[in-house]
Formats: sequence, C-alpha cells, structure tokens
Amino acid sequence: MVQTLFDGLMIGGVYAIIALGLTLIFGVMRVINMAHGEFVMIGMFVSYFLFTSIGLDPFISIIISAPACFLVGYLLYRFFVEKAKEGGEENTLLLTAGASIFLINFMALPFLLGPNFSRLTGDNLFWQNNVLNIGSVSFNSALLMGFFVTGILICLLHLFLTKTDIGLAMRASAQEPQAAQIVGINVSSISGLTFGLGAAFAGVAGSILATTYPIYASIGSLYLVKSFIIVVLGGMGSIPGAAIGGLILGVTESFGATYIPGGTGYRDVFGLIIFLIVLLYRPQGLFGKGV
Amino acid sequence: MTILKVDNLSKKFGGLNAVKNVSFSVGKGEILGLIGPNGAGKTTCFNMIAGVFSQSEGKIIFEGKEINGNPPYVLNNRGLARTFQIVKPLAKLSVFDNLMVACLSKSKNIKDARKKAKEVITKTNLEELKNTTAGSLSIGNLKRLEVARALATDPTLLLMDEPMGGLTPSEVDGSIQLIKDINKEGVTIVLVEHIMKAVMAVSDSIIVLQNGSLISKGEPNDVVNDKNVIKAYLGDEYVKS
Amino acid sequence: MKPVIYVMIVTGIIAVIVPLFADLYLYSILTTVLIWIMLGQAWNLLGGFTGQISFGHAMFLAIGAYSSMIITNSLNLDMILTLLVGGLFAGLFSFPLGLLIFRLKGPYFALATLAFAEILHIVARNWKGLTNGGEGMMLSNNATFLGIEIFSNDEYFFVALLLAAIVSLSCYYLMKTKAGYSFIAIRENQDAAEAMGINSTRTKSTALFFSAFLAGVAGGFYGLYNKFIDPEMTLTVHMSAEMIFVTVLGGIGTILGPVIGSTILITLQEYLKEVPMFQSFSSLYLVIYGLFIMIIIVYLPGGIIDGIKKIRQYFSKGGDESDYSKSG
Amino acid sequence: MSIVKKGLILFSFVFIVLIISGCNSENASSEGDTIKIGAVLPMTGGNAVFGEKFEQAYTMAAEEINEAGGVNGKEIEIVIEDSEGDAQNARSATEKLVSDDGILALTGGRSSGVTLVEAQVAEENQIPYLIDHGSSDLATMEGYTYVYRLNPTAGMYPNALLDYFNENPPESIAHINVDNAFGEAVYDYGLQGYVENSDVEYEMFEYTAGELDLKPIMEQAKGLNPEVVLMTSGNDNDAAQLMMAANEASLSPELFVGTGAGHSIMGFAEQAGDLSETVLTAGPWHGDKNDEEYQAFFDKFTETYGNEPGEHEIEGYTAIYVLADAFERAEELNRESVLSALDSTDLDTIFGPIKFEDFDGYTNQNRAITDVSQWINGKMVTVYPEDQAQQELVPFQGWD
Repeated sequence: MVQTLFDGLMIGGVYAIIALGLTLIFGVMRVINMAHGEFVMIGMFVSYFLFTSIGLDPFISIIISAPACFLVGYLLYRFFVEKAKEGGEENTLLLTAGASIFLINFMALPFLLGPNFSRLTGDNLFWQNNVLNIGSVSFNSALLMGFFVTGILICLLHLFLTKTDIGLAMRASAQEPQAAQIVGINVSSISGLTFGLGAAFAGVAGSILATTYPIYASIGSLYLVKSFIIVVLGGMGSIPGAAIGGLILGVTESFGATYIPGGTGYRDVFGLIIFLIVLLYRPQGLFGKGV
Repeated sequence: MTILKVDNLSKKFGGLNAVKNVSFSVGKGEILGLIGPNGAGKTTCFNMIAGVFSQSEGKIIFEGKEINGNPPYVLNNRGLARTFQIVKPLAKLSVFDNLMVACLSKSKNIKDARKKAKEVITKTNLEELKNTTAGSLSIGNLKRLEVARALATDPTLLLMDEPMGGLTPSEVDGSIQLIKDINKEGVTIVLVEHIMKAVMAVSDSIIVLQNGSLISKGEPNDVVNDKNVIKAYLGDEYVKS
Repeated sequence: MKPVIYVMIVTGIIAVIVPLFADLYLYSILTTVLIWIMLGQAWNLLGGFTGQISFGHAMFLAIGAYSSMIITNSLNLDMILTLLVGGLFAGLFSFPLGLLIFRLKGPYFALATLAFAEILHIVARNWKGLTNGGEGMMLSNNATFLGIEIFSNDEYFFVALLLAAIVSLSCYYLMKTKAGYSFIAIRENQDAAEAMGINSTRTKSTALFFSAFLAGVAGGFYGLYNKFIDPEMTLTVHMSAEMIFVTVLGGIGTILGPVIGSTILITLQEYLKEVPMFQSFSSLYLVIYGLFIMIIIVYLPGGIIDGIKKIRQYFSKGGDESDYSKSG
Repeated sequence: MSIVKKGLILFSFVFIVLIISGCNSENASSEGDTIKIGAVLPMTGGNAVFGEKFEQAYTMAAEEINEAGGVNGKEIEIVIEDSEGDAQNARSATEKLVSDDGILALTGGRSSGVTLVEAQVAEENQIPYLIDHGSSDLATMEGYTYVYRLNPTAGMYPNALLDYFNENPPESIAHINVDNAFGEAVYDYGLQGYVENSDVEYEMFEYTAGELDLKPIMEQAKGLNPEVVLMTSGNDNDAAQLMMAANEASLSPELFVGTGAGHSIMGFAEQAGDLSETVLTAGPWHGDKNDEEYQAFFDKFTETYGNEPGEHEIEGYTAIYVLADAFERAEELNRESVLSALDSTDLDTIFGPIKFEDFDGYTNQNRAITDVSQWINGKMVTVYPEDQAQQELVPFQGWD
C-alpha cells in the first residue's frame, strides 16, 4: 500500500515537471501547445548527446538543455505562434500540431536522434538501475532526485511569477495584451519570453527523464494529453496547482492500476475521469482562482 | 392594463443588496424611463426582468406570468426582447443576416423570415447597410441594429439598456425618433438611459433609483423637479431651497 | 445555377474522367481524399459553423466504423443501411455527451472531447468482446451497395464520390435552414443568440448530433473501405487533428473548405513521398509537410478560400462584400 | 464568389490531383532488365528503427544476389513504401506497389496490423506476398492463396517454451502482456491451449505499448509470487522498460521469459544492460552459430552496418533469397508463375529449412524452428531444445 503511494508520487513528479512548462504556455498564455512533448524530447536529446560525447551527468546538463529549449520555444513563438494567435484558438492548436510533426521528424533525421531507441547506459552513469531502499519502500533514485529538483523548480517559478516584475509583466501581457501594452510592456517579447520559459522547463523535464527513460523522436506525444489534464486539474496558470495536480494524477493511476482487477489495461482511464469531473464541476481547477 | 408588474423586488450579491424592494408597474403601450446615478441598481433591475439572473425576493409578473431567472430565449418566445448596453452584433454576418436570425425565431420558414427582415430593415432605415458585415458598422448603426434585431422578434415588451450611450447628438435624435415609431406600433418600452434629454422626450413615466431603492416615481416633469432626485443626481448644492 | 445541379455536373465529370487513366493507387488516393472530405464536413458543422471546436471527433468516426464492421460481419446488411445505423449510433452517443460538456467553452470544451476520445480509445483496446481489442477487426464478407457487391477500389471510389457529394450538399442545405442560421448565431455571439430566442444548448446538441451522424457515416465507410480497423487507426489524436487540418486549411466555416483542404493535404502527403530530393532521408518528407502546415496557418489564417477571396479582392479592387446568404 | 466559379475551382483542384498522381505512376512501369520486390515498411514513426533493419537486410541480400549474376541475368531491385507504422497507410502503400507491374512479389509489413492489411490487398490483387516478420496468426489462417509466411506466427513463438514447460511444469506464471495484436495472438493462438489444459496458476497483466511507468504492474505480479514471469513486448524499448520496472519492484521469479520480438533483439541487451543477464526469450530461432554460412552473414552484416543482426535482419535477408529462388524457378516472370514457384519452395537457408505447407488451420505457412535462448553477457545463446542448445539453461540471476 505504502509502496503504491510512493510509486504514485514518483510518477506524479514526472507528470508535474512535464506539465510545469505547459502551465506557462497553456495555463497563463492560453496557447494550446501540441508540440510541448517535443520540447521534452529535445531536452532529452541534449542530455543524451552531452552524456555520450563528454559523459556529462543529465542533471548537470540541465544548464544546457534548458537554454536550448528556451531558444526553440522563443523562435517558435516569435515567428509562428504570435501570428497564428490572431486567427483564433484552432489556429494555434493546428500550428503547434504542425510544429510537432516538424520537430519529431526533424529530430528523427539520421544525424540527430535517428529512427532508433537510445538510452543512457554505461557504468559512469550514476543513475544506472540505481534503486534506493528506504525502509520497506523502493525508489528509483533518478526519479527521487528528479522529484526534489522539480520541487525546487516549482517554488522558484512560483516566486518568479508572483514576486518579480518580469513575472508580473508575463501574466499581465497574457491576460490583457492591450492593457499591458499601454502601460509600456513590450507584449510580444514578454510573451516570447513566457513561451520560451515554458519550453525551457520542458527541457529540464527532458534531462531528468533521460536518466531512466528511452530516448526516441516521438516520445513527446506520450505525455501530451496528461500534461493538459494536469494543467486544468491544478487550475489554469497556477504553478502549485500543476504540481499537486500531477501528484494526484500519478497516485490515482498508481492505485487504480494496482488495486482494481484488470486495472492495468484501464490505467489511464482513472486520470481522465477525474479530469472530466473537475472540468465539469470546478472549472477553475483545484487551486485556480475563478477563471 | 399593466403589462409588467414588479413588486418589492430585491437582490443581494453576498453582503451587498443591490436592489432593495422596488415596486412599479408599466401599462401596455407605455414608455417607462428608468434613471438613476451609476451603481443605483438600474442594470441589476433590468437584468432580473430580462431573465439574466433570478431575484432574491419579490415578484416580476409579465403578462400575468411570473419571471424568475428563466433563460432569455424562453422570455423572448413570450414576447420580451432586450438590447445590450455593450452591443453584441453577429460580427461576421451581414446586417440582413443578423435580422434573418432574429426573424427566424418567430416565423415558420425562410421565406416569411426574409419578408419580415426586409420590413424591419426599412422601418429602422438600415436599408443601404443591408449587405455590409455587422462588424464593420459605426457605433450608431450597431445600436440601431440591436434595436432592429429586438424588434424583429415581435416583442410586446422591449427592454432597452442605454441605447444612446456613445451616440452623437444627431444620432440621439434619430434614436428618439426610432423609439417613438416602435412605440407607435404598440410595443411597450422600458428604457434605461442617462441622457435626460432623450428620457424626457420619450417617457410617459419615469422612476428613479438610488443605491438600490426607488426614490421617485411619476410624470417626467414632476420627477425632474423632485428635490431628492436632484440631490441624488447633482448633489445638495443644486437643491433650490 | 442551383448548387445541386452544379454538384451533379462536377461529380459526373469526375466520374467520367478519372477511370480513363486511374490505376489502383490513384483510386485509393482519391477515395481517401473523398473520405476526408466527408470527415471534414462533419467536423465543420460543429467546429466551423457552430464555433464549438471539438478535439476528439475521432470518437464518432470510431463508433461509425466499429458498428458498420460488426453489422456487415454479422448481418451483412446493405451498405446504405449499415452506414445509416453506424451514423445513428454515433449521433445517439452524442446526446448524453452534449448535455454533459456543452456548459464548457473554448479550450475546456476541446479538452473534454479529447478526454472522451482517449477514454473510448482505451475501452476499444481492452473490450475484446466487442472490438476484438488491439488485434482489430477484419471485414469477413463483402459489403453491398444497393445490392451491387462493392469490392475493388474503383467501385469504392464511385460510392465515395456519391457519398461525399451527398454529405457536402446536405451540409450546404442544412446551413440554409433555420437550424443553420442559429448555428452561426451561436458561433458569432451566444448571448445575442439567446436574446433573440435561440435555445443555445438545444441548438448546440442538434449541431453535435448532425456532426456526429455524418462522422459516423464517414467512419463506417472508412472502415468498410479499409476492410480492417483497429483502435490505432480510428481513435488517435492524429485522426481528430487531421479532421481539423483538412477544414481549417481549406477554410473553416465554409462548405468548400473541407473539399479543397482535403484535396490538397492528402495529395501533398503522397506527392512529397514521390519527390526524389526528399528520398535521401526517410522522415524528410514529413519535415516538409509539418513546415507546410505551419506556414499555411500563419500566412493564410482564413484558409485557402479566404486567401483566394483576398487575392480576388486585391485584383478587382473592392470585390463584393461576402454576403453570407450568397457565398458557399 | 458565385457558385459557378467555385465549381470551376473545385474541378481544377481535382484535375491537378490527377496530373500530379498521374505523372508519378509512369515511371513505375517495369524496364525489363530488373525484377522488383515491393516492401511496406515503417520508415518513419515510432517503429522506424525496424524499417531501417529490414532495409539493410534487403539491400545486402539483393546486392549479394546481383553480384552473383542476379536471377537468370536480371538484377533484383527492392522498392520500399513507408507505412509510418500504422495500418491506415498500409492499404495505400501496398496499392501503390501493386499498381507497379514491374513488382512481381511483396514482402515486409513488420507490425501485425500492417501485415494483415498488406495480406488483404495482396490477395485482392493477386500478387504473391511473402511475410517475413509479421506475426499475427490471422494472416495465414484466412485461407489466402497469395499469402506465404516464412517466420513463425505469434502463436508459435512459445512452442519450444511450452515443450520445456511440459518437461518441467511451473506452478505459477505471471504473464505481462502488451495489449496490441501481437500480445493477443501470443495468448490466443499460443498459450491459451496450454494454460487451459494444464493446472498451472496463470494470470495476465496488460500494459500499453510505450507505457513508461510499469512499476504498478510489477507490484501486482509480485503479489502472485510467480515461479515464472512471462513478458511479451513488440520492441526492445518496452522490453528494457519491463526489466527496469521489475528491478525497481525487485520481482524475482525462478525464470524471466520474453516471447521473442522485443526480447530477441540486440537493442534489448543494449538498453537493459546487465538487467538482461540470464533473461530467457522464446521465439523464432535466430540461426545456428556454428554454421559457417550463418557466421559469414553475421560478420558481413556487422561489418557493413555496424550492428549485429538479430531476428528481424535474418528473416528479411532470408525472404529476399526465398523470393529470388522462386523467381529463378518460375517459368515466366509474372505474378502467377512466381506464385506456383513459391508453392514448391524447398530451400535450406541460414533461418533453417523453408517449405510452405498447410497444417493446423494455417495455409502456406513455414514450420519455422523456434527455440528458447538466454541472454548471457550481452549475447543470445540457444539453451533449449537440447539438440540445438549451445549451453545449459540457468535460472534468473536475481537482483544483486
């Protein structure tokens, strides 16, 4: 029972870090980003490349994968998303879906990730099959470390958004672009910053996941739907909401898969059902202020 | 014969009671002006009658039947139409199609609706703007389109929420004339408006609200000279002793 | 000239010319284009005309596909009946769904439909008794259309041509009815529509019913044409997204949008595979395809039809304002 | 924009379609001096790695045959169509190959869904289709006359394993199965018979292909305290993920047994690292190490492409040789005579003897050899049946 709870928290931590970037892009800016999974994949690739070439530990390579994804996100926003936004919601949805096809197949070119599954292995990888037993509970040490890194990032981002002036400018230009412009905020570059920051967090998620999960071009689409669920579950734009939303989804799926007979096949249904209930009866999510 | 009877209507939003037991009635074919400073509860009152939300206490009886937050389309089918303070045009559609949508709710088929739409368009002289997309109209024409659309649903009672807001003086006169024409065809009107010139010109009777309660009721001239109305609107110093 | 006549003429011309030099592969491309026209029209009813962007429309496609396969395999009814019943099942399923999620707006509505489609995807994969699970279902006997046995690609092509014409025309005429006007009114401004006597929930569920019905019919045909379906072919996010691509690329909220969008998108995919320059890396053609979508959406937000209109207006300096009642 | 003008626009669009597609079907006619083999492979998408493996195997086989003078002087050419790994593209990809008359036979498919659709289209258009890897049993149980299969069906994968179980029956089996066509076929046509008429305590736990969090499944399996943990996965990615989850849940049965596919390719050992040690896999026989012909193929492949050939490469390579042999024996170079030539195939290859027979409900199915192998320091070693065993089977090493 306790083991299932911690298993749920660990996978919940993974969901939370992936969804964290999306709370900025979807939660704050209301841009439906279908290419969010691809930012995670790019982060994984950067860590994979750095580990295989110079043996840099994935957690350290965050300092490179985050800026790399920031750049991709910023460019995607300024050259494409910003213009598509005027055309209405379905346009940004389709634009990012197109970007997803572009990024997946671009990274699948032979000189980058290529078509195959790769994985970080080798003895110099500290996290290689490293299982930590605390009391009767077993942990995947990489995910445990990832859990703490995620926790720190969540606090940093929350403080950044609520306390700093750039954070304030970000939220202002997302909610009322015209009003923000009048008070002197360069909305397009601030929004580009927000989008890039969202992508950077996805890059961080990629680096953390690279420690234990396989790396291939189309892995991004695996957790796309779950990230949207978590952002809405936690409350649009609420950073702590996304973190707790991720944990709730992780624990629910874990218990559902373990204790409900034949549950392993229906594992994802539990998360989806909770999502629908929250969406219908508490649209502002668990922690969001009224929308 | 009264078409609309409101008796000690009140509405509380949490602690704030926006409307405190207001009672009045409107006779058939009459034009009632509803005035008062901002925040007096005019729009809240208006929205309760229009079914946008239900009242905390009191009754609203329209043509003998109660209104208590029933959805706007039900009330519209019962003959109550309204215009919006902030215009809500069907932007991408042409003026003619805006009216077609309104006409279709009452007429059996497309042909009747088309005939009715042509009638309404000429009556509200939007003829030459027939094919322009609603989104590109001036504020004056947008307000006129609102009225035309409301008219096209053959209402017996028309609630108008500041139809003259933001209009040039000449547009105000046009709007006054429009209201008079509509009224001539037997449509009862309840008008919320700040421009006193217009209210005085069209209303048969006026009621004045101030922070939620009714402070004066009656003919336009008596109400205008009523001390507490002046005090409420212009402040004490204007009160002639 | 009445639309019905002009559609018949165009369909007739295509039906005569194509067989002159079409081979098996070209028939399959054209049939795929026609299937996506139907799916695009279905989605457009709800997304384009009523403004409710659904992101899980593949669920109606799947209901149509699976019910048609089951009916044909067990009762072997005529294709017309099978497709109608498939569409009806999808339509009936849409009622409870509509009541539940029509309170939601914008991204929430899209995500709710996405969640329902994912749930159906998981159910289809695990409910072996009904859908034979991940293994998928094969068509065991040949479908018949008005008694004629439909088997080879050209036969399927002609049926697809007929169905696509009927679906497009029915959408066109539906939008001319009172319901059509109220769909548009709700898209433009729901409060104004309600103030004019339109019951928005009932109208939205009517739009959803027709949209689901047509998606079910198209899905049924898709299943019978492929003679094999599995959850991955019918219930993925990719299928729902493709329905939106086809419509938005052509021009959302127009009858011709899905027709043009589907023709371009499907042929482009096949054509890019052919270009020798892209053969060097196997995934290069999809890189170009993704880039194409991004560029189109940024520089032609209103879709190709809007683009044509703008070009025409640019040349004819002040072309006629688009009076809805006249344009497609 | 009046209706007529729009009609013209629509018409012109359809016409452009015809011209574009028309032009590319011209260059498909056969130029006489080459015999073409068509193959539908997942060149893009999640399973693109397998498309690449087959492309390498086909190219190597074709080059070898062409260097040795080709087939009666004619060169062999492989034409590959991308299925993106899903069944909805399989139909149009196969039809594209079929409409090229120069192509005399089809192969490839890889995943079960694509294989089933390719088989249907081949049967409809009377073109021989030699399945080289697709394992869904349905493909050769529908009584198709144009569909042949050289590799064992998913149901046959556990044959050798079931013989082993008959000799030393386990008390309890936890089967962690993937919920796609491959997983279902392994159970329906393979294990179900054994499970029902033996008194083994058997329980199946299903997961979705690509799922990353497999720990709950391993925790549930642990609850059964199984003597044998059976695992089915379509690719090495899932296979490795299963072992990592088992490690985290410290699930340690007597034997860990994969059912071929994902557990029988080098990728599994590379990704799972030392977790793959002593893991068994029951599936298609992957060649007899001490047969020089096999060794020559193994070394040449590793040297040309830089990675060691596994189950997929051997089956792909063999398929081209079987088709080349059929082309040679066919009276004329057309699809009908290739078909009759395939019927009388009796060829010894590095994948074992190839003969297409009808037995227990299968048609044109080769009785491919299956075996049980064990991963011993990164290499797959046959451990059962005895006559082919290179080493003694050892129980699972446990988590140190």
